[in-house]
Amino acid sequence: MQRMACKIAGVHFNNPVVMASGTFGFGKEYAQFYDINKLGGISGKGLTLQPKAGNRGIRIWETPSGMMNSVGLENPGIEMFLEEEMNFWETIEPAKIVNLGGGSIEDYVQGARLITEDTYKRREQGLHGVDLIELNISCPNVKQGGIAYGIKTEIAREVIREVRKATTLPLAIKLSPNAENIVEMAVMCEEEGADAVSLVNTFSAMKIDIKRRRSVFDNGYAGLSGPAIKPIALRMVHQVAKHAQIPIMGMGGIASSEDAIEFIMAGASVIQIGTYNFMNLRAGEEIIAGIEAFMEQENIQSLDEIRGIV
Amino acid sequence: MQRMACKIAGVHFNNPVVMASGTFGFGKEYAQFYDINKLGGISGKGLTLQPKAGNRGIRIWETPSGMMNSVGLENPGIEMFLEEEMNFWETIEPAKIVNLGGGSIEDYVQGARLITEDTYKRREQGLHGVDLIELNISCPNVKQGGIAYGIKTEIAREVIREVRKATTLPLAIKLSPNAENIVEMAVMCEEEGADAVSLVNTFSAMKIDIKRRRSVFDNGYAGLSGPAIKPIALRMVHQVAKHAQIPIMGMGGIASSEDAIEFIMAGASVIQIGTYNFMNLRAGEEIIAGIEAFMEQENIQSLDEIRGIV
Amino acid sequence: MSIIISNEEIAKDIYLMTIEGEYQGKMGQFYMLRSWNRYPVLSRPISIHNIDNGSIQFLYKVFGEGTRMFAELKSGDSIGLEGPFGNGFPEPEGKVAMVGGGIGIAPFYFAAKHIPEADVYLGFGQEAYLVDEFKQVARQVVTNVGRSIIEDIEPDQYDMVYVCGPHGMMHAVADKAKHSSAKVYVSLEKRMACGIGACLVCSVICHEGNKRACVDGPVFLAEEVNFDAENGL
Amino acid sequence: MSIIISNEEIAKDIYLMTIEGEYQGKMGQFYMLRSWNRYPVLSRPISIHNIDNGSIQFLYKVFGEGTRMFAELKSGDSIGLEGPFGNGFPEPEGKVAMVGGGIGIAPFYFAAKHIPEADVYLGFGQEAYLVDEFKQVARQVVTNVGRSIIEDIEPDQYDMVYVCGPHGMMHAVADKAKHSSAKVYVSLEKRMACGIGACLVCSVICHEGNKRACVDGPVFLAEEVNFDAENGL
Ligand SMILES: Cc1cc2nc3c(=O)[nH]c(=O)nc-3n(C[C@H](O)[C@H](O)[C@H](O)COP(=O)(O)OP(=O)(O)OC[C@H]3O[C@@H](n4cnc5c(N)ncnc54)[C@H](O)[C@@H]3O)c2cc1C
Ligand SMILES: Cc1cc2nc3c(=O)[nH]c(=O)nc-3n(C[C@H](O)[C@H](O)[C@H](O)COP(=O)(O)OP(=O)(O)OC[C@H]3O[C@@H](n4cnc5c(N)ncnc54)[C@H](O)[C@@H]3O)c2cc1C
Ligand SMILES: Cc1cc2nc3c(=O)[nH]c(=O)nc-3n(C[C@H](O)[C@H](O)[C@H](O)COP(=O)(O)O)c2cc1C
Ligand SMILES: Cc1cc2nc3c(=O)[nH]c(=O)nc-3n(C[C@H](O)[C@H](O)[C@H](O)COP(=O)(O)O)c2cc1C
Ligand code: FES
Ligand code: FES
Repeated sequence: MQRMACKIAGVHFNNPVVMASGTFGFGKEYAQFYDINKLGGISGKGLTLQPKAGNRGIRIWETPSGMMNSVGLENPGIEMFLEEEMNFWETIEPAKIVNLGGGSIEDYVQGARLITEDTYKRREQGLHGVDLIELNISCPNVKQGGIAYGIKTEIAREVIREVRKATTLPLAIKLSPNAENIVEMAVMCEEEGADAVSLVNTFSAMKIDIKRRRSVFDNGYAGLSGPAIKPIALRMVHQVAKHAQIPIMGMGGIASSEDAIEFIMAGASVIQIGTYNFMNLRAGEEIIAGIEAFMEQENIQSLDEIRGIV
Repeated sequence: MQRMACKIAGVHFNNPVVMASGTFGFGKEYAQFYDINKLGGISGKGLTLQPKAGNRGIRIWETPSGMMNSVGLENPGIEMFLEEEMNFWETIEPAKIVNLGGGSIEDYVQGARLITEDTYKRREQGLHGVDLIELNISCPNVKQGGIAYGIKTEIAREVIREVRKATTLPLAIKLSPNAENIVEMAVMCEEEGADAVSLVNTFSAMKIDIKRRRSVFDNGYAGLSGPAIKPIALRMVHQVAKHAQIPIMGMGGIASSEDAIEFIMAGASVIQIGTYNFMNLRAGEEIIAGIEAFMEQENIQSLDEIRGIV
Repeated sequence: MSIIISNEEIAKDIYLMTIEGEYQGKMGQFYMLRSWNRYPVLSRPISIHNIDNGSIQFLYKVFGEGTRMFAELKSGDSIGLEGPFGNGFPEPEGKVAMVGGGIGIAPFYFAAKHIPEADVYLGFGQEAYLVDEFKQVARQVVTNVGRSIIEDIEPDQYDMVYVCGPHGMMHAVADKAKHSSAKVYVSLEKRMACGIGACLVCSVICHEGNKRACVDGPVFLAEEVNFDAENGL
Repeated sequence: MSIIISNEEIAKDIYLMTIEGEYQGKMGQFYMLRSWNRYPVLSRPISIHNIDNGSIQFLYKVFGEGTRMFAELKSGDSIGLEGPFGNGFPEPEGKVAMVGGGIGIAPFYFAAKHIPEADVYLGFGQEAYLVDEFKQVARQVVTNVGRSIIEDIEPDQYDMVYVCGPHGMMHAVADKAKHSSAKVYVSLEKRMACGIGACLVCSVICHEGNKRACVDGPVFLAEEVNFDAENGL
């Protein structure tokens, strides 16, 4: 439907429904269940320069209306992605977002370069390449003793500044809700020339096995997602929308078209669906149809009419 | 049971189960359902110097495995409390915690003075008075344009320093999970001579009514509590316990004795039960029995054996 | 936990649930019901529709998640209930009218059994239900489908008018009775958490300050409520 | 959503659920089940116990919140299921033994129907169940209550051994068969979210790197699994 179309940094989305990184692979698996060409966009599984085996031990724990994950960025590495998965991506319509993680600034920069060069090469060949890089700054900063880049604004600034120099592709920064000051963080992204912010990533959280007297996760903490966090994520998106100009990809616990519309009314340009994919394999399709029905019902001609209205 | 006893700043708790401020009144209502003398402690409804009517409009909204409240500190004021509710408190056994809110530093200080003086007067008369003041720094700082005291460490420091001077009663600081840096905040409380920290208060959160295109709360945001937040609250308690020495009253979504034990293993000296009181009117009784059964089963002689073990 | 004897849809989305056991309660009081363990978090306040020896009944409308879960219950399933809570309607002094709008009729079956000489006004949106049952216990039953039941009642003819229904309807009846000698009592609906007066999420703005719907209400003398400030749910 | 034909407790905490419909699947594959809408968040992976014309069966043990909710379902209730997922056991080549420990016997009824000439070993903790049913489809059934079923099987006598049960048992059978010519296939239990290979929460540490239990498994050739690093759930 034309009136659902959105644009961020010149990138066209057929509709505001984007699948969140790490929950949707690169889309192939879900294509068995519905036509993923209906989606506005897909943010692929988080990639790092080198392949990663991810964390050992338990990787998932269910919580009341949520789940914690400790996948630890298991991924095949950027080169393997460009060689193998990009060919599949060239065959599908949704906006293509590469989610980029890293341990050092050099890794991030080098990763961004590889993706950018590859896309320009593809475009010369009449192919499409990647639409947008989504920089995941929740990764641990090796130099700072493992504290994530996404906590302190000035530390995040360093990595964003360098990555911004390394790519001419549209660049979104995926913010962590564990940031000390999410508004300040978003304003900084704007200052550093990022094209959008994605928020929120998972909340740092914990589960203790009281019989074994230890964390269930080998890593200690893990990331909380799902409906449980929606009220907090929505508040953060609203706060950022009120205090910064930068376009927002909003997410965190969205599990219905009503939830999605709330994020848009709070100011998100597009929304992302993560954990809800696990609750409903046809989540994307269902949420798009729900937003469409709401627009019909309320006679909304363009999402611009309601975006940021609250 | 003797082996469940705990001590914070010289205050004796028969067991680690304390009822959280704002969810238990002053205990009278729940006394109809079970013997509240079984409880370790009660943190009364939040008090301010002047009576407050609280917020208008909707005050509660249910969320997946949680709830948001916007009571806005409705309370009869400290004087009324001292005149009326303290008489009831003199008749019960649990440790008595006054939860103190305020809009200006002067209000906090004046409130702390009133409570302290009243308690000393009572003790001269052979009565008990208040055991502990729990300073709620989530209240909006009138001077700083309504931003809560509990967000930035240095702003919180000011109010804590003044209140610390104003009372010789044991003083706990109730920290907000919205704090920029919860560990730094707890360390500051320690530096300023507080006797304990309570964490966490509610998470700033939002709900939009998409038909009416506005927040359901007149105030915009409201406070999220309940099982949904437990994984995050537990992580915060664990972080603080690892980086600070100050005793912790841990809370946030505790809804079973297993949850309570997790908080103790994460380092809490005592735990508080808030929202779970609404899920189960006999919450306190049930959780105490559950902790006792666990200790029996695992042959634990004192909670010190497992406190902070993770 | 108590056992459900029956749970029937008696009109579209309107269910009558009968639960086994000996229960206490006065007209206009309510119970907090939950047929689940942990999800959703809060229990649901539902008025006493009827109490007999060995059972209690609730009449409810499917509205959201919780009432939908109630509607799925079958005979033999179990449900938790706590109560009775709230003040209930005052004992009659003089001639009484009961005015129920929509699912607001729920408390008046029990009330009419208690005050058989009262006149009962039942307003329905689309479809009337339980009218025969009300007729068996009440002296006179006036029903109205589709129009406003407010038009049917003449407050002047009564000493007391008990009202339960949508907030606007209660406000309107109160207004209509303003210059009559009838005392109007409204049963206000507020979202609740504890249900017993401890949490203050259910405050009702009254002229003399806040009152708690769960213990000071749900029934209020209409003239104490500050209807200009208080807009219900 | 599909309709439940029956859901019976056939031994303490062990239920057999029969669901109406035409279903696909191979031995060792599983479905993701959810009988709820929003809570809990995740669906539960359960192996195919049997497929007939017009129905599918699951055999499950009540373990936590989700399986407890399954146990409450009654005939006529509805349940959502997605599948079949996973690779399943390989087709037989030579003589096959199936070794089930506890609820790990679940997939072998369907497997034994498919390979009637296989020998079936069933190990139970306290109480045997479904043994007669297994005997009707399998050539030979060895049961064992209370002791370890591992003692009963001689891997040398088989070309393929399919194992499903507690992680330690699967590891032990793999060890016992190490110096035999039998190929051991284990069905690993891992917590799952998507169930279709997209989220990587179910990774199994194999000698050649990680594999996904939900699509590359749940059945793995025992020798590919790095049992020193991989400790199950
Ligand atoms: C004193 C009292 C007596 C009542 N008696 C009856 C009765 O006899 N029959 C009947 O059908 N309904 C009655 N109601 C209304 C009934 O409580 C709500 O319809 C019900 O709580 C809605 O729950 P839900 O899960 O279906 O809706 P949801 O919208 O999913 O509920 C979300 C939350 O909002 C609360 N909520 C939503 N609507 C209302 C409401 N109208 N009043 C109070 N809380 C609400 C719920 O309790 C829950 O906490 C009464 C309400 C009160 C306060
Ligand atoms: C491929 C596969 C096939 C299975 N087949 C069967 C079967 O036929 N019969 C049967 O009784 N059980 C089977 N299981 C185990 C079954 O999935 C778990 O017992 C069930 O998920 C427990 O859910 P719960 O809600 O009762 O427990 P909870 O502990 O409340 O569950 C919490 C979370 O942990 C997960 N979880 C807990 N235990 C397990 C486990 N052992 N395996 C995987 N996830 C777990 C749950 O799925 C859920 O996401 C199978 C598991 C897998 C992976
Ligand atoms: C299993 C899993 C893996 C994830 N992996 C990534 C990742 O690689 N990169 C990233 O930026 N976010 C990752 N996330 C975070 C999600 O993209 C999303 O920000 C978060 O889950 C909140 O949204 P939700 O509540 O809708 O799931 C992951 C989340 C889950 C549940
Ligand atoms: C209705 C309600 C009122 C509250 N009022 C106060 C208060 O007055 N002072 C305070 O410090 N905390 C207040 N709180 C916060 C709780 O004491 C507790 O910190 C929070 O709810 C988290 O715990 P829980 O998840 O167990 O509820 C209130 C919480 C609720 C739900
Ligand atoms: S619902 Fe808690 S005071 Fe009324
Ligand atoms: S459960 Fe998602 S990849 Fe296996």
